[in-house]
Amino acid sequence: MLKKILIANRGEIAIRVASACRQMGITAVGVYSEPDRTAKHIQYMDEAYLLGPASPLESYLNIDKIIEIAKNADCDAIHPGYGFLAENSDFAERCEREGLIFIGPRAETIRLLGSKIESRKLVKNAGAPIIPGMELSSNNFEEYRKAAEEIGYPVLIKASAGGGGKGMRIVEREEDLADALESASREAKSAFGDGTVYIEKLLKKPRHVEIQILADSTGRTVYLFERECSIQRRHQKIVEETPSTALYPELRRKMGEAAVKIAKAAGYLNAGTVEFLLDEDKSFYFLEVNTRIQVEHPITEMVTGIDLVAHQIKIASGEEIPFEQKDLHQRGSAIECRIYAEDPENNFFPSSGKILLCSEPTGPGIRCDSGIYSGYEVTVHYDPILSKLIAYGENRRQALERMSLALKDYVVLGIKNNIRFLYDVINHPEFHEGNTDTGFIPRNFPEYQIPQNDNDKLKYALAAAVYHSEKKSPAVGVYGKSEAPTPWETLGAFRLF
Amino acid sequence: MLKKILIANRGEIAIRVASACRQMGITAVGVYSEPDRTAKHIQYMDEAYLLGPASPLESYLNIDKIIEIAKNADCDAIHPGYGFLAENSDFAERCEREGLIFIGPRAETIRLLGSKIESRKLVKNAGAPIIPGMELSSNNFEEYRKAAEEIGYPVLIKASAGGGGKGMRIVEREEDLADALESASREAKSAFGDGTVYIEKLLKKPRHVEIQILADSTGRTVYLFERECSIQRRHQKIVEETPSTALYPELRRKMGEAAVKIAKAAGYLNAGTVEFLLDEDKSFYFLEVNTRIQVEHPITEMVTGIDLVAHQIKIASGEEIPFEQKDLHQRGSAIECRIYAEDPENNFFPSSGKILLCSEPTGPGIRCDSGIYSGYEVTVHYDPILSKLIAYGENRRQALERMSLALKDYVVLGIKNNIRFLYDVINHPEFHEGNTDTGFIPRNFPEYQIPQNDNDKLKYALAAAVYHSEKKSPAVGVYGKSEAPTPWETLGAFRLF
Amino acid sequence: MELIYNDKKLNAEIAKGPNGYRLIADGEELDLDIGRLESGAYSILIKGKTVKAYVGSDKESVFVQINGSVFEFHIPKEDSERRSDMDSASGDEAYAILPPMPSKVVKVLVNVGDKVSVGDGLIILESMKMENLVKSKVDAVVKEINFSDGDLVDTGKVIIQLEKPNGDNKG
Amino acid sequence: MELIYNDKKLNAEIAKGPNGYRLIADGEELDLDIGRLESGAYSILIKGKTVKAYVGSDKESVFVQINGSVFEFHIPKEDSERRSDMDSASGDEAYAILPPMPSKVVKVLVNVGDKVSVGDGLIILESMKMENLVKSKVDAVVKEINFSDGDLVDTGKVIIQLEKPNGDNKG
Repeated sequence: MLKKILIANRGEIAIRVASACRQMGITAVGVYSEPDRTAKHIQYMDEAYLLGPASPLESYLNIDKIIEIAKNADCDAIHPGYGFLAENSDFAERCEREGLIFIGPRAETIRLLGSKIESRKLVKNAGAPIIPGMELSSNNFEEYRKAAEEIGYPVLIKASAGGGGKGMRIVEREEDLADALESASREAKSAFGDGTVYIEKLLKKPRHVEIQILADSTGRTVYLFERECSIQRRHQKIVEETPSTALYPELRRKMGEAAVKIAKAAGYLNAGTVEFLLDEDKSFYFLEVNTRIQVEHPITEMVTGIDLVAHQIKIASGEEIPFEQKDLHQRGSAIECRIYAEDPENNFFPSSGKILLCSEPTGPGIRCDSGIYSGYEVTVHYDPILSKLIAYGENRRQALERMSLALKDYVVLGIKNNIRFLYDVINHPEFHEGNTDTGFIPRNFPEYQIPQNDNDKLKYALAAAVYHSEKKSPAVGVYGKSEAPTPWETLGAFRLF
Repeated sequence: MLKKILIANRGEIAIRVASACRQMGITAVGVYSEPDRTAKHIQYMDEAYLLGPASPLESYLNIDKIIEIAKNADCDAIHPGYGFLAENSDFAERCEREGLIFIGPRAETIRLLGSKIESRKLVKNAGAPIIPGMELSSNNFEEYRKAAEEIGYPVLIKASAGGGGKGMRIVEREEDLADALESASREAKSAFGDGTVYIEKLLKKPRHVEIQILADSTGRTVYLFERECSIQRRHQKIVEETPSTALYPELRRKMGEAAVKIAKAAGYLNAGTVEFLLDEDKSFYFLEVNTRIQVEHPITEMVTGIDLVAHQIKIASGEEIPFEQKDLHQRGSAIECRIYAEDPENNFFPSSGKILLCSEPTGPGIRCDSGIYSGYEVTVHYDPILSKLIAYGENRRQALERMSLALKDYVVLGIKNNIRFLYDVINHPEFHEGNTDTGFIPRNFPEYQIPQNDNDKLKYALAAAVYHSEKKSPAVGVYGKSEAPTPWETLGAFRLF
Repeated sequence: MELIYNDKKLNAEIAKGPNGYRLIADGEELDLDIGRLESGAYSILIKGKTVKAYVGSDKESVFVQINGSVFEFHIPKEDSERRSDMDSASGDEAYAILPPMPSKVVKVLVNVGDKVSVGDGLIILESMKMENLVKSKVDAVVKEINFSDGDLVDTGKVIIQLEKPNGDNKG
Repeated sequence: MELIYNDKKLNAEIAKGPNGYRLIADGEELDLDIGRLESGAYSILIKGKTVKAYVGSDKESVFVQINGSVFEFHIPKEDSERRSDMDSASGDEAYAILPPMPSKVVKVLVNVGDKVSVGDGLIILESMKMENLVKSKVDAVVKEINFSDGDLVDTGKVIIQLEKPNGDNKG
């Protein structure tokens, strides 16, 4: 078993990995940028070392520095989490060269699957279904134009190195194509250091359904069923659930087996996710492989009872997967909501600032993987994810009921966040019916406004605000009519009494 | 479905029940005694009403007042939690008479099973194994003496109305019998209002293994497998786990079926627990039926995926249990540690006072059902349970690893508590081997002392204490040798550097 | 004390009351019982109804969360301070384009003198690795552009100043 | 500042240091970096090692928890206060039987003048519905009994005062 692991990440995922390490008696080594000195993740490490300034290139993407720290601290492995260097094949290769175990697939697998264009070829050869689209990228606008015309509008521009919705654009009409290509390529370049983009067919009401896989060094490869991730804003998932309301046992088995086939064709090692688009007619198309632990892995852990991060570490240690496909079962239902520092009333624009008060929900079936605390300062430098709230239930209905209550009990004051928005999403009738596709949010929440607060609650809030503000010791004297509170007829819609 | 439930309890179990209610859209009505105005449980209610002064008889045991509140608030049911009125057949009967649904078995079932002597008869007639002992209580010392002689020393004195270790005494020699009977009877009288005690055989190294059951109004009765509760101090469980390391599938089935047989013989309704003693030779003997939700119910929820409290409410609403025995499976392993305000260095004497700081563990597989918060005042009036920490794992080893880490991360400062003791219990080699019986704690921790802190940690603690105390803004000036810190050679064993 | 909620000034006091406390505002009253829980958390009881209120505050604001609803109260600044703030923002906020957080200007899409309509793109900003297209909320004319492509802009800085179109009397 | 740990007086200061802060005690020094987290929680770094310290305090004590270990520091009282405390407790604490929390006296098992040995039962107390047998930690003679069966006893009150047996010089 590995003895000491450097966790090359921050926030909730760094804490998640550190917990797995510490539980298994493995020393967890953290890294942090200057503004992250008091970030939550380093509090869960046994050791922690400074990477450098805030900028990701100088800190969490600084390969030389991370390797140097890992070697100086005598680590035997590096866990990259998700994002940052997680799908960087150069980094994986560098680890291999420096005698450090990279907890993830082999560098060549990451490189192969990291190119959407290459991976489409691989999947096609393996006989799994792919979505109609360009087989090559290009520097020539004319080729993009022709490809789009052949595929038929609307088309989707995607970054070859992409993920997380960055570098993606929907193009409805040819006249918008040039601008969209330019903007997508620029965003891709900035996010991944690679501006290559390509075009594929845009399905009408697709669901995003992905299959979790685990593969060990003996080649044993199993699937841990699906996650439905159709609820997206700005092409980024914000609500995920399993089982998917769209799958039935035979389709689940077919998609699982396709995922295993693709993984085997790629010589896959460790945990990974094969993403598919599921069309309304239940055809499914390969989208991409995420060669890392996913943000939404906890819902799979809830319904399978399997600790994916612990198995990542065991597989990286050379252990065989201790179960077979027939041992794996889904039980109950789980849903995840991603809590972001963002403004749902303003196109989900990221937000920053100090969290004045934070109180996180607990209870049966509730798990909160969090990177924040009361007094924590959310900076502008990194992804605005704050935490993930996960609810398990005996069935989908109970998972939703538990999630609803947990979202109501989740307190993050001082910065804009999407907690109330998520509550409204999962309580939308279409969501209740399981009628989820990637157009769900644009269709149902085109101009989202947080619902108006009611007057009773405003009274209580005002009382709490005054009580709290008066130095927590309200001074005002004897019970009786107050002398001269100013009139507040001005209050209009908010007249209190 | 029920619409409004009064929860006649306090602390973590009141919160647990309130969560289930609120998730299901049922209005949760709380009650509280005067010192409980700022207790945690009423914060999880939709409504809350004052019962009366601190004394349980005037508050949480005040049947008239509770019924009055329930009727005034228009409740349709009462959930009693555990302890207090949970096993009081008069209360259940009163509810029935007043048109309120008592969420638990019928009053007559509670009365029958509440008498250890009566329930022994029932079980004997049902053909399930009982432990050798007195069939009758008595007011005559001579009858006790004869019974003890027949059964053979050591014997166990137990309260007929008992539970939670109250009114229990082990007697090794005849000369101690009289004193023990007197003391046990006095304690039973004070705890349950009934001083009746009886004598049964004391098994040598018994395990306490109990079976969770659910029964609906159509008579469908299922078992949700076992909980091993052998780790006890002062005859009260402090660590529980499932599956038991002592059971194998055939024995599990036999015990489960015996539990269902007993439940059916008693006309059982709702959730309940049939407790057995398991001897070293794998014989098992009926101990008693707990006619309520148990403190340790969460570990069953973790391994079966079933929400017991939600099913209690559904059964009370008249719904049928929606699954059969064959649908129920244990998956993984779960363990619970009960966090008490008590002094493990001083015979677990209860402790009270203000919790100066509280920080509770979270993470994959961790659940903490808690009744405390930073600043909460633990009073002397009620049971000293503070919270329950539950850990799930793919297997027993992982459950223990997660529990160990969670206990280390559990911060309760300002009052004596058993967190460190629990850590030492579950990390004891005998516990790791699953070698648990009711003698585990007296045998392995006869004179428990919290392990000495190491000097490195003392340095860090001192730094934190000083930093914190200096108004959180250390004033001391420039970096450089300080002038005159007093010598601390006096430190002896704690010399720091 | 004075608090501002949704641009309306509220004047409220807490006095002792028969059930613990009394909220007094506009000469009207609400009796309630307030208990202090952990830091920033309060238990309010009103005729049996129980409410848990969470409060977080800094110099400018008091945030309160009750059962999933967030209330943001502002603490009134001195009038003079307010006025100078108003000046720097040059009146109506829809006409002054400010970044909601420190951002990088990816591309300015308009020129001084351009007429813009509601929904027209003005500028692409990047924050936290995401591009955001800022659209106009008004029909207007571009008056000033204070930053160029590639510039970093801090919060509170006006990037683009719009003005009402000539002869437009609607505003 | 002065703190008492396990009956030993510690004198420690925190100064600014090259890595943030310096703990100075006994003329010796430890460089560390301290960061403030949520209320009562601190992050300490010492040459790469990371420690999360939780601190809770009241007027008399500062409690610190680090990785499952609890440290209880006492804040020294004024000497005079201490002395009078000592007086009221009549010296060695093993000879003064006090309830660890408010309790009810169920039964006093000894009489004034009785000789008791280590482990002998002195009194049965009841707290939180549980009976607790209090045993002697010393060989002694019962000097005073200040409460009777059924009495309620608050913390800080001596229930039974023992004294060293006559002629016993070990003590």
